[in-house]
Amino acid sequence: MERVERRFMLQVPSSTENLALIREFVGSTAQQAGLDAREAAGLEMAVDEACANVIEHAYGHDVSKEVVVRVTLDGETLSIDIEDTGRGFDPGAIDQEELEQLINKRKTGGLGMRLMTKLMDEVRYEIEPGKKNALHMTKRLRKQT
Amino acid sequence: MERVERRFMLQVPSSTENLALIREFVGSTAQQAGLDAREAAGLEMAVDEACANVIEHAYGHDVSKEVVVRVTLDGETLSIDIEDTGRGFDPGAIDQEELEQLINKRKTGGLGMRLMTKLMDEVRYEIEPGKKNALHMTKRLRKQT
Amino acid sequence: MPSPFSVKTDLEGGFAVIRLEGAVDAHTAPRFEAAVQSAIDAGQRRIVVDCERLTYISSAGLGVFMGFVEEVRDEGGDIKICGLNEKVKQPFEILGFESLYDFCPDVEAAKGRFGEASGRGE
Amino acid sequence: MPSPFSVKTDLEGGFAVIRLEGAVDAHTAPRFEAAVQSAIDAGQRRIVVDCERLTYISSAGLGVFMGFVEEVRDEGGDIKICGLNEKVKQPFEILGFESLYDFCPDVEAAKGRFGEASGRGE
Ligand SMILES: Nc1ncnc2c1ncn2[C@@H]1O[C@H](COP(=O)(O)OP(=O)(O)O)[C@@H](O)[C@H]1O
Ligand SMILES: Nc1ncnc2c1ncn2[C@@H]1O[C@H](COP(=O)(O)OP(=O)(O)O)[C@@H](O)[C@H]1O
Repeated sequence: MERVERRFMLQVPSSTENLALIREFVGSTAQQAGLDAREAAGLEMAVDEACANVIEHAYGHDVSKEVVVRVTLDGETLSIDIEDTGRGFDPGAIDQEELEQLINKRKTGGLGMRLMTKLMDEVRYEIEPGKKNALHMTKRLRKQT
Repeated sequence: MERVERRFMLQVPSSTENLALIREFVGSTAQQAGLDAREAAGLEMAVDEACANVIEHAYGHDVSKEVVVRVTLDGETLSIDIEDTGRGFDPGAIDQEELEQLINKRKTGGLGMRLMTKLMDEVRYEIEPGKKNALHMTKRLRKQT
Repeated sequence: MPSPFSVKTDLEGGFAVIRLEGAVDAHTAPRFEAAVQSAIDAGQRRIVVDCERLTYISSAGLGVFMGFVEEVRDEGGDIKICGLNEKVKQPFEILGFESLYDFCPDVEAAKGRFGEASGRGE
Repeated sequence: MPSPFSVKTDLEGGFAVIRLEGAVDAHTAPRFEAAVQSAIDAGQRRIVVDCERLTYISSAGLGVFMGFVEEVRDEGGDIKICGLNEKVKQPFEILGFESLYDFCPDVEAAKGRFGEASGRGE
């Protein structure tokens, strides 16, 4: 352990109005972690998608609920933890149709989790319906030598 | 109670590197509260000064400590709460010399608390050394009719 | 503070040019969607979405492109995307939009592409 | 992201012009302080701090103006402040800097004010 682990947390009311603040928060930690502009943009997007899901699907736009985003930096990894206490879901059962199919069906959604998976190195859900649903995502940092 | 109270919290490692993020966080809540640009800038500054004091004086730049800023919005007030568990101090005993005297003595500090008091409607410390030192500041919001 | 979101539609000859500015996320996407819906309701089928001043787009914004394009193409029109800068290209690339949509450097180029083909390059 | 901080010193004739950009807070103030200290160490006494591109200044930055000005004035020079925009004027006003420092619209005006008087308008 050469350096202290740095922990950041942001808690905001569950409203899409706060997504911009969430992205700024995550972007600031990305900068401290030494990510480049493209990686930072990707990280902001992955967290935006995850939080939009919590706001819309877990809490159904109930502003009295709160969204909590934790970022942990050690020398090697940037980790994101987002928990909700909503109804939960089965991430494995969400079907991942091709974009062309989604367009044919005139769907306007269904791309969020795909973006998260493509943008992050690891995306893992732990669903305990009625208790808590935890999303853990990580991004590896390049060695700063 | 016509509207839900909105609560925001930011927690970051105790380093001046995070002051920019703290200002963005507070600025974003100021915008949601309907403050104008000058009021929002003043609020950001008051919180920056308070957090810089925690980082420097309460925690002596120990990055393993954490700074926590809470913002609460109800329809009438924006409240700020900042707590530290540092050594504490006696706010009443801090002397408030004139700027001219400070300059004569070639002082480079001593303006932070003064700014906080001038920028906010209320600034109140509750010091319990060794336990916790709490700073509570409020800004009245204009009625949105 | 990030630049505030705005969306504005200009009718230019036979084209509806929808200009996005700032960030399209789950909060602002409904306003983008409403703009596209209005253009279609007004009978417009040659739609250009100008992204030159777009700073961010999440899946909620991409969904707007997905939801309307079939309807417009079925009636001989298209939704063309122009002015995307490097900063916001990433999600379009990652999700494969580039093989399904017509991307153009700017509004004029986009207008010129209508009528050339059905829109999908077919 | 806020604009990154930078400080740059130009020696222009008999003047040291220190140009601030971005936010001066407790994190970046030491770099501003070092720039003023270097100018003084190099024998400069006619110092202009150009704040045209300054977006924010907290008490840590104001402290730099406080700590050096007496020393410079004692030797017949001054630290003049120029280019302050509305956005960053607030703390200077609130704390009464305007009666103790010479504020000028721009660098040229600031240079012109040296030699006119001792600097404090005495
Ligand atoms: N935190 C969550 N709580 C409950 N359901 C979720 C959550 N996250 C995702 N889901 C479910 O997974 C589905 C797919 O999510 P996503 O790929 O982001 O697309 P979209 O949100 O556009 O539907 C959602 O429609 C929702 O049913
Ligand atoms: N949170 C705190 N913990 C301990 N001491 C503090 C705290 N806040 C302020 N102080 C004390 O009050 C003094 C005055 O603070 P301030 O007016 O902000 O000026 P400065 O920080 O430039 O000295 C500080 O020097 C410090 O001794």
